[in-house]
Amino acid sequence: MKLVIAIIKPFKLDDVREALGEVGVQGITVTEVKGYGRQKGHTELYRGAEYVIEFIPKVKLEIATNADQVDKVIETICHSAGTGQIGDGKIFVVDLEQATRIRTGETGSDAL
Amino acid sequence: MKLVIAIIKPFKLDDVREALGEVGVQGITVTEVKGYGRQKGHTELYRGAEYVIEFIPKVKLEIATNADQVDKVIETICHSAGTGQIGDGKIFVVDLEQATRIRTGETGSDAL
Amino acid sequence: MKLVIAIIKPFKLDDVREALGEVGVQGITVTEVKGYGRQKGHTELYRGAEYVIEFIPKVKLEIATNADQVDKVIETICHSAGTGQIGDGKIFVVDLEQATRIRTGETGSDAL
Amino acid sequence: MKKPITKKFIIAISLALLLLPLVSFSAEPKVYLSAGDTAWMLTCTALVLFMTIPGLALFYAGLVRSKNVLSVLMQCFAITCLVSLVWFALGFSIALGNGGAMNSVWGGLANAFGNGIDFDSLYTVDKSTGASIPKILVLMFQMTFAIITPALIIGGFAERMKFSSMLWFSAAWVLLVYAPVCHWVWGGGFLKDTWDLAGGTVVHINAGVAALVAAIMLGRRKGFPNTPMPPHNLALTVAGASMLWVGWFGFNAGSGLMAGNAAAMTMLVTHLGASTGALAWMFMEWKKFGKPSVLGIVTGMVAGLGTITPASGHVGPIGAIIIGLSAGIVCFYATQYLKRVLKIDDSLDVMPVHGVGGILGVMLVAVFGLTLDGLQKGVADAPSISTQLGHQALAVVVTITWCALMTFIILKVIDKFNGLRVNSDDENEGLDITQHDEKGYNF
Amino acid sequence: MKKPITKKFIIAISLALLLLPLVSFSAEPKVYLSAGDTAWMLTCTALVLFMTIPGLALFYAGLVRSKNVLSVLMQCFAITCLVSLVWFALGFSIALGNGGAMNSVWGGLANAFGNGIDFDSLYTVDKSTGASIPKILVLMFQMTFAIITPALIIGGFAERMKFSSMLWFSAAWVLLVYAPVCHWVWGGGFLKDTWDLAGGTVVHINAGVAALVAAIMLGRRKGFPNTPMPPHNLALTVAGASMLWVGWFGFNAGSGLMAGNAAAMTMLVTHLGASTGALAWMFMEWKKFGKPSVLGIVTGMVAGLGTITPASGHVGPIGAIIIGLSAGIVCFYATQYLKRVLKIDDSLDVMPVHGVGGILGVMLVAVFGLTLDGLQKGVADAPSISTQLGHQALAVVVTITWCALMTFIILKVIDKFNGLRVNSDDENEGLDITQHDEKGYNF
Amino acid sequence: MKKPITKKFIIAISLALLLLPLVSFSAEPKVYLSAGDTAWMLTCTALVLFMTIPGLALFYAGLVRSKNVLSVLMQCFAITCLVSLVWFALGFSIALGNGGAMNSVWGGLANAFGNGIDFDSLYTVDKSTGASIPKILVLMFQMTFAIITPALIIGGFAERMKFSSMLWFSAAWVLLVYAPVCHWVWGGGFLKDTWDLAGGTVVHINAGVAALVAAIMLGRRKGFPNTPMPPHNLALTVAGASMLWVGWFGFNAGSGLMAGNAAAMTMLVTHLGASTGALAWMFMEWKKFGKPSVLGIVTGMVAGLGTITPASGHVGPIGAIIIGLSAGIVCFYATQYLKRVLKIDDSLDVMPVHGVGGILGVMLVAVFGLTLDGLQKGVADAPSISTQLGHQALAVVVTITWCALMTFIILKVIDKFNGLRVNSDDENEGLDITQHDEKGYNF
Ligand SMILES: Nc1ncnc2c1ncn2[C@@H]1O[C@H](COP(=O)(O)OP(=O)(O)O)[C@@H](O)[C@H]1O
Ligand SMILES: Nc1ncnc2c1ncn2[C@@H]1O[C@H](COP(=O)(O)OP(=O)(O)O)[C@@H](O)[C@H]1O
Ligand SMILES: Nc1ncnc2c1ncn2[C@@H]1O[C@H](COP(=O)(O)OP(=O)(O)O)[C@@H](O)[C@H]1O
Repeated sequence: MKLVIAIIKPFKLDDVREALGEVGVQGITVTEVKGYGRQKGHTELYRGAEYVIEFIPKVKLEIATNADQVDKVIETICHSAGTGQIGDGKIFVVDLEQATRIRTGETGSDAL
Repeated sequence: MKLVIAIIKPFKLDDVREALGEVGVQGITVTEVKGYGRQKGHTELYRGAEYVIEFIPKVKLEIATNADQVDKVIETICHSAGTGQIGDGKIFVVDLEQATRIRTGETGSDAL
Repeated sequence: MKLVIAIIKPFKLDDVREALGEVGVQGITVTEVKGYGRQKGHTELYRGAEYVIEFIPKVKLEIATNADQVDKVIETICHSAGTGQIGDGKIFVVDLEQATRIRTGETGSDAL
Repeated sequence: MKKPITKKFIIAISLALLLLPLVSFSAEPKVYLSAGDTAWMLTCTALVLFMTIPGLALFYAGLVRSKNVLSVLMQCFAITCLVSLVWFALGFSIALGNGGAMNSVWGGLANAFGNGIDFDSLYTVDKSTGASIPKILVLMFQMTFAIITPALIIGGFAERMKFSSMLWFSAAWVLLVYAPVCHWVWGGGFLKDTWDLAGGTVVHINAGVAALVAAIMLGRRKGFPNTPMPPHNLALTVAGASMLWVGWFGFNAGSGLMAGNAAAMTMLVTHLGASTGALAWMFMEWKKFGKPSVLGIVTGMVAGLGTITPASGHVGPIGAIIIGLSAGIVCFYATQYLKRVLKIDDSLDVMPVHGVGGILGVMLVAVFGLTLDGLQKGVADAPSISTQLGHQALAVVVTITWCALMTFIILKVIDKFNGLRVNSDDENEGLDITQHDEKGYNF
Repeated sequence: MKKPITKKFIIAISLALLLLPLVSFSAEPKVYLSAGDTAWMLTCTALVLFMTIPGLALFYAGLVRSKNVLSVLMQCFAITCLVSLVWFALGFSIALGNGGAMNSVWGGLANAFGNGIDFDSLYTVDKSTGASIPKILVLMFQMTFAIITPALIIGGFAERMKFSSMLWFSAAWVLLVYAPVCHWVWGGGFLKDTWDLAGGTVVHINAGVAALVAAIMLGRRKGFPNTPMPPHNLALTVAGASMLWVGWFGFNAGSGLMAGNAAAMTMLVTHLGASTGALAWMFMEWKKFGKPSVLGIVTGMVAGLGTITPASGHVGPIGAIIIGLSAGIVCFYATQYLKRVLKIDDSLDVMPVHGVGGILGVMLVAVFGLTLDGLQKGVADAPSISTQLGHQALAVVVTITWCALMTFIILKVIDKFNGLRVNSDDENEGLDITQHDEKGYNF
Repeated sequence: MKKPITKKFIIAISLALLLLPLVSFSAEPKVYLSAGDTAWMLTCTALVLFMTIPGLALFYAGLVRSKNVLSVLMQCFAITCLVSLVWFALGFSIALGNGGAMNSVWGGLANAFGNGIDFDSLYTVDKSTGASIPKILVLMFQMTFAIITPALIIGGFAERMKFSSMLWFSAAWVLLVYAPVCHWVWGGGFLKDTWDLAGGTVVHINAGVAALVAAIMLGRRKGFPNTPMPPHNLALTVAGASMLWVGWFGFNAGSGLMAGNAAAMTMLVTHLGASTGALAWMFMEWKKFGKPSVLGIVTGMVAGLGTITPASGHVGPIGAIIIGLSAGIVCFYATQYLKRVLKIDDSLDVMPVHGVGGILGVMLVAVFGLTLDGLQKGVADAPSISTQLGHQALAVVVTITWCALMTFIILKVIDKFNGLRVNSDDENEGLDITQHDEKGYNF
């Protein structure tokens, strides 16, 4: 199993969730994060005090999935989250050694 | 070392923290997340506009622990976080290659 | 590639970001988290009801980086986030199998 | 020989003198500044300003998404400032000046920039006693009405209009729509037979229709109606709604310009209308959707208030309760209809709540103002219900027509030279950052 | 032969006439509508409504957990609407009507639905001058008192009561507890010798006792007292507390129904009581717990206001300061005791703050109202302290007993047919979602 | 022999009597309590309290970081309580008592603790008619001014001052700075020729200078000016700003102590000053930085209000618009200058907004109060502009000097025995937790 971690633009969340659902992903965990990267943050101005906001609101998805699904998941995210503009985000994959469903105690793929 | 990632129901947080403390876990990092899964979200109604909220508030725990403690940690979480109802959450385990305590520079198990 | 996960004190965020930038880190994802550990939380008092707040506000950084950069990154974080006081936080490293840039589809180091 | 004056004669004169201060002459009574009435009207002016800022500003701000919270607050605030100047400069004169030969159409420009209103000018509020208030105060009090009306409209185009266009629109609309309608109904114009104490036509129908036209012309927000756009902070909304209720006492009970029995009765019927409207909407939701909501109850309250507003000078308490009840039910259905059937994105429901409520109230006052212990002052020459219904219907039709037409024209013109809507990326990002370089919250 | 009238005689009569407008007859003076007093009472009505919404609503809303913020706002709002109708329909008549033979017990139903109150009816507030205000305004002003009292009670059962049961309870309680006690103390009933200007018994003891009974009957919130349940938004609480303070000027200084010296003195002593109560609580915390808290200072303020309320028509400034001081200290200890020793979950501390404060104030007014420059109007036939203490104690005992008993009965009955408490899962999830299908915040 | 009285004589007398109630004697008119004026002043007292809590408290609270939100609310609240007692005890007497031989310097202690003010004491507000209000009410109304002034100052040292030192400072400052300056300008002291209706010197210059001195003495916040310290909740700030605006009607239009033409004109010019100041600042930002901000518009509003405050008793509407315009522009530049050039951390910009605005207004009133339809009451013996400018400049210089000097001394003394600033770790952690053991938000 793999854990796919995707960082995307917040307003793309609904599209991505829907697209993933269509390729069979049944569970996602979502976190609001702030991203620092190539995309420049906006400027905020308060009574003439000028702040460059370096962190941009992003949304992080974590998806535990079977190894053979990873490519499809990545592709789906790329499609549904992309705008072609800087700051669209990243997808990271790490190896997932174990998974357990708390309610039933099931483990492995059954737990996803 | 392993990194145990658990997604649980928010109101179970205190119970889980306490139970983990009893089995010797000394550190936890907690994140508020939103989960999408089998558990159906509630409906919100605003002036007749009906929204099915697909994301449910959850809490994510990250616990770095020695490999030999992992099973006990998983079991403890299952016990203390379970209500037997859908949406109780998941436990994921990934391999942890290194750990460092910032204050002292200690590494490995000593850093946990 | 590695995924470096650092948990630090919130008011150190700007220093760490700047220091990491100086050693060539170009992307960071930041999450607000609550930490439970050796550092004791403060007490809150509301009309005589006394609550010990066990969770302390922390900030979690996730940095995807090439394997050969990991040590420098860890060292930089240790330096810039350290106050020498309890609660300075931890740095965890997990193996990163894949990385993809959503915008371009680039993978591996190119995606970082 | 002079006849000695008898004691009887003296006593008669004395008695007459004794009674003098107590009776009123058939001649005009002496005009005097009534400190009591002035005190109440100063208070009412503060109350009605309080309705827009912070009342309406918070009410609306809570309803939008957090990325647009400041844009709504900013719009309410900027309108307050801009319309104050516009009203002082021209609006008041057009609306409430004496237009001479043209008075049935507009008030002219004789009172522009406060011209002709001296420090000492009085406005007599009670002809029978001569009780008066400063004329400047009438200008100020009415200014707060001119402020809240365009502020209500922003609910129609929330979360997508360019700030600069919103400013142009508000200024032009106050002069070309608000002021004329105000003159026709309240300034002695051709709709002066309308019963409309505090602005069913002038304020609520006007705002509702303008919001509807603007919502259609600007188009729906991106994602409407599929993407959920829940209110981001209902605590603000309830706070704002509560302030609207309190301020509305000044709005309605101040519209008689006196602190007397009429003000008290107006306050009572206003309050009963609000309460009943709120409960009616709440129970409708409970029955139709299974649960009563806080947004529902406050919306019903606004509907109740908007509906009782034109009627609050004529109906009695039982009439007010019936009006409140019908407001809660009718505006509830109107909101469903606009959103679910017509799928028009009048984002904060200005038309179904204020517009429909205003129409309802303007019509019902003719019925309940003449029955059920209405006609509060026991007017001797009361019109028949059907005559009055005719006056009312005319005012409704004229207001809707003029407002729709002029709003359309004003928006078309602004669209030509400035554009109405922010671009799609800015709408995604939110107006706070893109229009104002600020963020609402940094917790 | 008729005696010619002398110049002297004429001058005498003339002088008499001259003085006429200035002196008052021993006979009843002519009753007239005082615009000044009316202006103030219209304002006070707005101020007291402002106390409940948004004042109390925000004050309470900030104190609960964020999953219940809307439930509290909703309860305050729905009570406002519902009680307004209940009061107009029956409450006013029971409380302030003339019950004829039964007047020592209740006011009867003669004034139900505003019956017998005409548009022109006046209520004379100053017998010596005839100054009067509209009778409708008395009904309206008193309505705002009937609204805030059940709204205070919700603090006792916050975060766990079913919304529908809360509605039943509030309506029944206003009719069966509030209205009768109001009649006994203010309506000429058998407690009419009580000194209680603005509601130590009628409002504060009543609310405190009812909240305590409800808290015990519903049981503690899940997790109390082990799980921390910190206020979720103290900014709202401070905003609400501030509005309560401002609105309280209307509550107390309006209770004399006139804009005169008494109103000014009442405002001053009210303000001093609030200030001293707040500081007293703050310094108690500072001494006992090491730090002064914002929740502490605002709670002390409410305690000070609740305590000065019954006394604010009789005491002078120094008495007010002592009362405020004792309020801060006594209510502070009462809160600790209820929470830490008795472990009763009167969730927002209604009994220790309002109930205990009310009792304290009702007793202390007898002392300081007759000493330390109290007895503001220099009443000639002042009672002895002990006599007055007797009247006051009687009112306290009667109010506590009646309120506790009837609250118990009402809740028992509602429990039978509707249940009082939401189920355990719903309590976990929060009342906002489970009772109202809404969420407070979507940042 | 007595001459019989003729009918003519009788009629003459009768006519004289008839006219009596209508003409005023050349002798002093009878003093009477004016319910209307009293009603307005009771309302204004509530309005000005409303300015500080919740108005200013929310305005400031929104501007700081969320870890300090409660500290700001707490400071405003505690100042309200503490200064109320200090004012009642000593401040009022020093400021507005009759200091006899020393009256040009201070008011003495004869009225300390309300001494010499009876329940029935009246203060005549209109010499020509004898209209009066309760003297207690003057004390209460002025108390609210004494409260808001030190509350304004906390903006200078926000996010870093020790709470205990803040309390000491506020109490001492009210007695040693506020009360004397108040006496000099309003209490018949040596600056009594100053035109300053509602406190350009007494309130705004005083607060601005004290904040500046405190900001310099305490030093900058950690990280200033490099670390961004954006406002944490601008919705609170806009809500507070709006309440300030509404409350300011009581502040300015109450300062004439009457509900008459002057109050109405003052309200109008106040409102126009606010509107113009807000728009001016907004357009400055738009031009200089590319976008208009909500914080900008509300800051301009406060600048406009602070600037029109001293002038609002003398200027006409056109003067008010010019004053508002200059306020928006001058205070905008002053803020930039202090922050960007001098890099002084007057954290919430008290000096550039209130201080500079106050100076501007105090000077400009001499110009526009005597031109452009100023001199509202058409005073016959109007001074020349240059004479009046002299009076005004003197008042400005004296206020700045005295305030700077005394603020410095008070802070030095407190620093010696208690320290002024929290330690660095506490500043990092935030004042809410470290000073008050509380957290603002638990969403
Ligand atoms: N090396 C990295 N490690 C962790 N997160 C990263 C890294 N680089 C970028 N990110 C995340 O991805 C987001 C998008 O990256 P950015 O460089 O702005 O644009 P792009 O995705 O187009 O390359 C960032 O805001 C950040 O949250
Ligand atoms: N494949 C997955 N990857 C990541 N998180 C998941 C996945 N499946 C479920 N989750 C998380 O676990 C939570 C509970 O899952 P759900 O399917 O609702 O119930 P259950 O735990 O009973 O199977 C979800 O809300 C989501 O946060
Ligand atoms: N075993 C662990 N797993 C995950 N996070 C941990 C663990 N131990 C500590 N942490 C995180 O690190 C933070 C700091 O740890 P703490 O024990 O307080 O101090 P120190 O870093 O000085 O050892 C904690 O608040 C928590 O967020």
